[in-house]
Amino acid sequence: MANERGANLTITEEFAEKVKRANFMDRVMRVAPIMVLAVLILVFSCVCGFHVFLAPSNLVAILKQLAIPLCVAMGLTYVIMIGSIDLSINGVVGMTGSLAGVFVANEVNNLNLGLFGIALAILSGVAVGLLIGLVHVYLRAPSFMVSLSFMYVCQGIARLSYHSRILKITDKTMLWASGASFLGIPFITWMALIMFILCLLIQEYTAFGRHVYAVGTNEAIPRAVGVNVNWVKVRVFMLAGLMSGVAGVLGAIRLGIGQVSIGDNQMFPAQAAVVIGGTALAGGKGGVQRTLIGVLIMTILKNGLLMCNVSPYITDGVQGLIILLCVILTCEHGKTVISK
Amino acid sequence: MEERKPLFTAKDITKSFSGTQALKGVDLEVYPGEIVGLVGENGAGKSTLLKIIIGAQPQTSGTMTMHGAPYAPKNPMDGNHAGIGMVFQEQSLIVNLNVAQNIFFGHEDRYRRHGFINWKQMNADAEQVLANCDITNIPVRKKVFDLNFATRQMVEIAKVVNVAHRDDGKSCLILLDEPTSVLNEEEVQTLFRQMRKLAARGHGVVFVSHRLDEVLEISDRIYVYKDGMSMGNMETKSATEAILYEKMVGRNSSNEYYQLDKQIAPKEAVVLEVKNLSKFGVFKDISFKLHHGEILGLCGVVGSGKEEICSVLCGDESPTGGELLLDGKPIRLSSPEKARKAGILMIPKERLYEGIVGILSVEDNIALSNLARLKSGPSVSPKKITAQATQWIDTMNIKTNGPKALIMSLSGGNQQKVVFSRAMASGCDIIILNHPTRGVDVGAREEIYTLIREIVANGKSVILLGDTLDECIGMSSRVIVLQDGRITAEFDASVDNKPSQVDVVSHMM
Amino acid sequence: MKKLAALVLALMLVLSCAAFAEVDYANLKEFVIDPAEIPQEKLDTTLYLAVSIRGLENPYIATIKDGMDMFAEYLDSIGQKYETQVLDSGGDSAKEVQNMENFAAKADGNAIAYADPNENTIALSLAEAMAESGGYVGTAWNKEDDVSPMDLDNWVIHTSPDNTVGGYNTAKALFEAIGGEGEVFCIEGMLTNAASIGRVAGFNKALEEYPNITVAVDDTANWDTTEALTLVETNLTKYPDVKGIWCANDNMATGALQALDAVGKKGEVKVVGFDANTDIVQAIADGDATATISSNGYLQGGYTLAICYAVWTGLLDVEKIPENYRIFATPSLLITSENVEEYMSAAPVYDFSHIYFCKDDD
Amino acid sequence: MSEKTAKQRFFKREHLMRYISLVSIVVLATAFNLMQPNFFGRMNVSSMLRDDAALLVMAVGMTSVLMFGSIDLSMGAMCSVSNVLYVRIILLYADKFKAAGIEEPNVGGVMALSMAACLLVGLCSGFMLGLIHVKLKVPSFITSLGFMSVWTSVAYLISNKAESIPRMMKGASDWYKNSILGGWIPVPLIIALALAIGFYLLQSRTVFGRTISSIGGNERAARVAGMGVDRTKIIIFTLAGMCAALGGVFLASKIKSSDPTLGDPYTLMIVASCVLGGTSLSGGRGSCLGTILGALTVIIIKNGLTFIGVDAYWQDVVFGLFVLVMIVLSIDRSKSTRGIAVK
Repeated sequence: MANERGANLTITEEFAEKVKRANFMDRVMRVAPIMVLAVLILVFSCVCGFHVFLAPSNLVAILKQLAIPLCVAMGLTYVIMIGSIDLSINGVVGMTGSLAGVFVANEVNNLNLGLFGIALAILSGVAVGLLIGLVHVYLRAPSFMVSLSFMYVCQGIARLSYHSRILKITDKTMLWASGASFLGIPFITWMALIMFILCLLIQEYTAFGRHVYAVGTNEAIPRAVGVNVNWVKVRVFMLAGLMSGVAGVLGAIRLGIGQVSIGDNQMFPAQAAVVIGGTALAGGKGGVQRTLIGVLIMTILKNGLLMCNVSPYITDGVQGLIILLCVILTCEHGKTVISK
Repeated sequence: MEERKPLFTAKDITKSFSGTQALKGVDLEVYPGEIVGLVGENGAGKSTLLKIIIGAQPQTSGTMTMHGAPYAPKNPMDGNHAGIGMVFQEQSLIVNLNVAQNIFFGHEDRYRRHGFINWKQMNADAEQVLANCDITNIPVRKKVFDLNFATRQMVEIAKVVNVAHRDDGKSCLILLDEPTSVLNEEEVQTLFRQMRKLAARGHGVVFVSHRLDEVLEISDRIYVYKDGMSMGNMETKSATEAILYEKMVGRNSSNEYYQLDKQIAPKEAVVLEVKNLSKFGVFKDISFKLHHGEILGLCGVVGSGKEEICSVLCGDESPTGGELLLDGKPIRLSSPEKARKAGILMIPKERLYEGIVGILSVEDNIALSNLARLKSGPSVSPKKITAQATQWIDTMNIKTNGPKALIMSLSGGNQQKVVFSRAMASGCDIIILNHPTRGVDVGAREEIYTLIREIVANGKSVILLGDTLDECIGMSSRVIVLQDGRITAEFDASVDNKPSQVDVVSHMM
Repeated sequence: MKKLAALVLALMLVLSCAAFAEVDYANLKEFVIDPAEIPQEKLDTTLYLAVSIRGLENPYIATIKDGMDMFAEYLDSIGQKYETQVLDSGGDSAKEVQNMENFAAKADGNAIAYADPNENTIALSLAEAMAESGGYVGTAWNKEDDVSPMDLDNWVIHTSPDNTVGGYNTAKALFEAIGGEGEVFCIEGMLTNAASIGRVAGFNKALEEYPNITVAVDDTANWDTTEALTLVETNLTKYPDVKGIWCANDNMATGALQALDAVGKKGEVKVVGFDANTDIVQAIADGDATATISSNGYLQGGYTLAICYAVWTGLLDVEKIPENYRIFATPSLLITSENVEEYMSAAPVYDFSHIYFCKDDD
Repeated sequence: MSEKTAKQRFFKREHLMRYISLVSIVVLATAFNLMQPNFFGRMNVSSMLRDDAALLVMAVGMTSVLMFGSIDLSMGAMCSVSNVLYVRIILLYADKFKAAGIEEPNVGGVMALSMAACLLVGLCSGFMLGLIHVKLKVPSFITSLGFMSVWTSVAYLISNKAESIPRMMKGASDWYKNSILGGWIPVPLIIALALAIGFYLLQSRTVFGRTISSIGGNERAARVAGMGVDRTKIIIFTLAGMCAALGGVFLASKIKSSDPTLGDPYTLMIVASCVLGGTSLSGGRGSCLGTILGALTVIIIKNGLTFIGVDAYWQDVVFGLFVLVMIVLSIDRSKSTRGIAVK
């Protein structure tokens, strides 16, 4: 086929043609997630009925279910954009959620640090991110292995932190936050949206955000202009820790208790959301705005399947297939590519 | 002509990489408002020189000046501060950022207000930067991804002009390393207009290209390099392609060097026939025959498609069209393993990257391609592996502490001999030699030539991609010349009928 | 005659004396540990006590550990040497079995344990692990139907509160609270977990008595708070008129309450749970929840160990204990707004010498 | 030559890991025994070795995968699938036998059949994983991460509950308790050891095995030298899948039942065993004999902590940190300096 078409082209023209095709595919991939989202909404609306699926109350429910995955996925987006990966999410979210419970007013201890406690819990997430980043960058251990180990460590810390006394939160602010809403949108969703805007600002309006793209594209380029590539990477992991920390606190607000299970099953949906949004695992491509679409797709998928009474086990499998499919579609397939 | 002060000078620059000398004392002078062309074969040292000038690599010896002051960059940033910018061979734009962001990449702090970047200001400045270079019609908010290659090249130039821009208004030096390789005719012209504008503003431009016609068209002065040495420079108006070819290639080496006395005439029998082989966007309609006992040389500049043809022949990549006939029978080589079993093996170019397995011993490296024949019963026999290695170490005169020594403890030449031993032991009849003497010192080089002669004497056939043109012509019995993915010429290179390098080069560029 | 009377009297005395020393295995309910009868060597041997559980983060399960600690105080009072340990499996069956094996190996026969098998299926494995070392174990809640303590001398008892009755009681309390009509959600635990099945069976039994109640949603949240929260949240939008939510345990009730709270329906939609977690008990007192069941982890943990202790010391011969004293139900208590104050104020105090106090007679 | 010294350091590091394992085993076992005298008791030893067998079977498969620089994070989930499937098939036959009124069925036959089915599933899983990884060039960790999610789901779909091997089929689990040498050495360990030695011979004595270490040392060079790189990788992934499946069968026999989440915690333990055994995560070096040591170390740490009564929550922290330190120690930093960035 290539032969017929290229019969009277010179090599330079063929090359240009090749690039053009690649660009076209890339454009298609950029709009694909939005199409998928539209199709999903349409399908679920038809299956469950428009008045049910698109009812304001269900939209609010979707918004609420969106909050935590959005936070987690945004942090992960940055990590994936530099070509690394973070498998510690379940642990970090569980840990910060538990610590949030420990630090604020609760039925078990008398720390009652209030907002300061919340900040402290989030900071613990940042600290873990920092550690992961340092070990990964300076000791040159693969990020997936480092973060996997940290997942265990964090889960352990989470359980240790409340040590068999489940923490029913009595902090006024947090209790208020769990029920509060503004303009019909729940508080935790507002928080997630604020974090989204923050991430978007960091991505679009800071040097750091620009450097993240560059590090993911080709480390040599930023290095040549004097960007501290290692530090960019460490900061990315810290940001991921921060977002996991916020997600943990939001989880504690949502549940009204601090416990490690806040973090359970957070990683895969986030992973799927990021790749389905179009952030390439190879790095350098994507952004939190795309992840927002990805998270919407995953949340609506889950919500819709739940509404149709589909087993949650199938949802998990679907997530895995989505990750596989997206990765296969976006990977470089040349023969000389070495993938480990 | 009035006395001008050079913008930049380099004196007696040398550079050696672990044993081999890439630059053997070259000079370069660039005057303000001048476009200097650098020409030379692959490996002549052009790119190395540019990298030393920008500061990406340190020179082994020699001095440089910029604006008359001594100049010794430790990294590309020092180069930028001194007013030198370079467009690298591989584009260094980040495609997911827009034009303005790319121009100011790494210098964003200037635009920071309250922690966030003032894009408005940056965009305005970017427009200014483009205007300063007389580049118009590039929207600074557009992502580089959406631009064509020529426009990207413009952005790249604007970027380097900006980073090299000095506040004192002194002119800068812009280095362009093969900027035209991905551009079409029209785009090249746009680029040239741009270069002339830069020169008109008093900047110095150094331009490297494989296309002589381009160099002749755009340059004011041309330097010719060969084997890491400067073969002198001339005003473009006094230069012609023929003169340049002459300078680039120098004299053919002596017959003894390439052991022409051992060159044998190939037999009639065709062992491999390539018919209309194509790979979309890389090479096209390649047809040739490889005869029994023949050394077939493939010549061409980087990007001519010769390496990719080798990759296809050894099964590493698949073609998009055409067919291969091995001993008259069509064959599909889907992997290097299949190729090896069919009797085709490649000795790769990058020895460390694709030639040897660094963590293994000499004997294991020799046995990589024929393990299946070193068995006793079902299991691999370590004894046979050692015996085979001992034999080859002896035959090839490999300097090592013994077959069990780590391959990494050997010198480059000896490592290459190990790779040769592997190819010989593999029992393959067609051996593709991809730059077999790269990174090998002179003594070992001679031994390798002997080896190549022995290989064909034993009834095998060789496809050779020479490290230099001289080598390719000297060793081969037939030479095929490639340009832009197509065969442009074929020369008989029997002992008494070697083509001159000028003839060959004129079909390459 | 007088002689005969004396003889009869003497005989009766002997018989009754014998009866005193002998244990009446038919009526173990009355059995009391007499510390004086425990051989001194047993008292001086270090006895290893353990509760094998799936995770202390569950408040109900934490009370089982407290039950062990209470029993340990009793052992202090009679001068028994001991060490306690919590075997936490984190919901991992393989780990629970392995934990039990390690514990049994450590104690080398001088071990008694309460085990709440993570799944029905591993009850036998847990018992066998203990049997290999010669220690004694009592299981609670989960076991397969085709295995029983009668198979193994070291598997002393298997107890379980009656889930069906409990489920029935909470369901009834819920249906009464919503006036006997309307839509309800039924949130089950792990679909095939015996406790969940029993409780749901009770729910369905109660449902038959209330024809005007319709079940809008019947789904599992796997005992998990977050899953229950999402489930209720989603379904609230589909069924805005729901009147009540029946949950198979309190963890899920916590999630349901949280979902209701977020839409301002807490207290309006009635919620019942199971297990008497502290937060749900508090919610009952506050009027936000309707009912829960206390399975009494203190009693389960403490008395299971007490019975095993009696066997280990030799006071009871396990082979002679009749089946109804080896597999039996433990009492549970329905907590509603009526008795919640009393439940919260009264800290449980138990006399562990009456080892079969924990057997529910109904 | 700096490169030479770097390589020598790497070799030392490989041995270092084995020494660490060996020393850990001796020191930890002695310490645990001092704290709780029955540590070397027959029951504890055989119990730990039984535990070790299941881990070792899976770690042996992973060793080869790590040796060419890839990783299979789906092994734990595959283990769950096989675990559930094994018990499911046995239950299926138990019902049939019950219906037919057979009191003492041919347990061996059923066992062989269900084990074969499990191995077949493992084979397919590993093959698919290898195929996607090799042919589509998707990094193995992300491919296997996707598979992990899918297999977890599949395990639930086969049976969303824990099931136990029925009494009439006891033979299908009793073999696991058998032991030799006076009850000290359990039969499953012998099988696992045989497998480990088999893999060791495969790795060191066959063309196939030499290809593995060549790929790990320099995949590009192995490919250009005409070695069957793709085929070898796919076969190894397939074998690893089968090992995971066998691990699932072992675990089913060990606890006499299935559980859809049983394999989850094993993934990290498997990697830890390999790394402790001297297998480098960056590929090229390693051996199944080392993995035997590594697996034993992991088992002694995990069981020993329970044995001496350390809080379960500390166990997670201690184990996670331990693995982290081991991985950091085992990374071959000299290799990654050249061009390829650590992702």
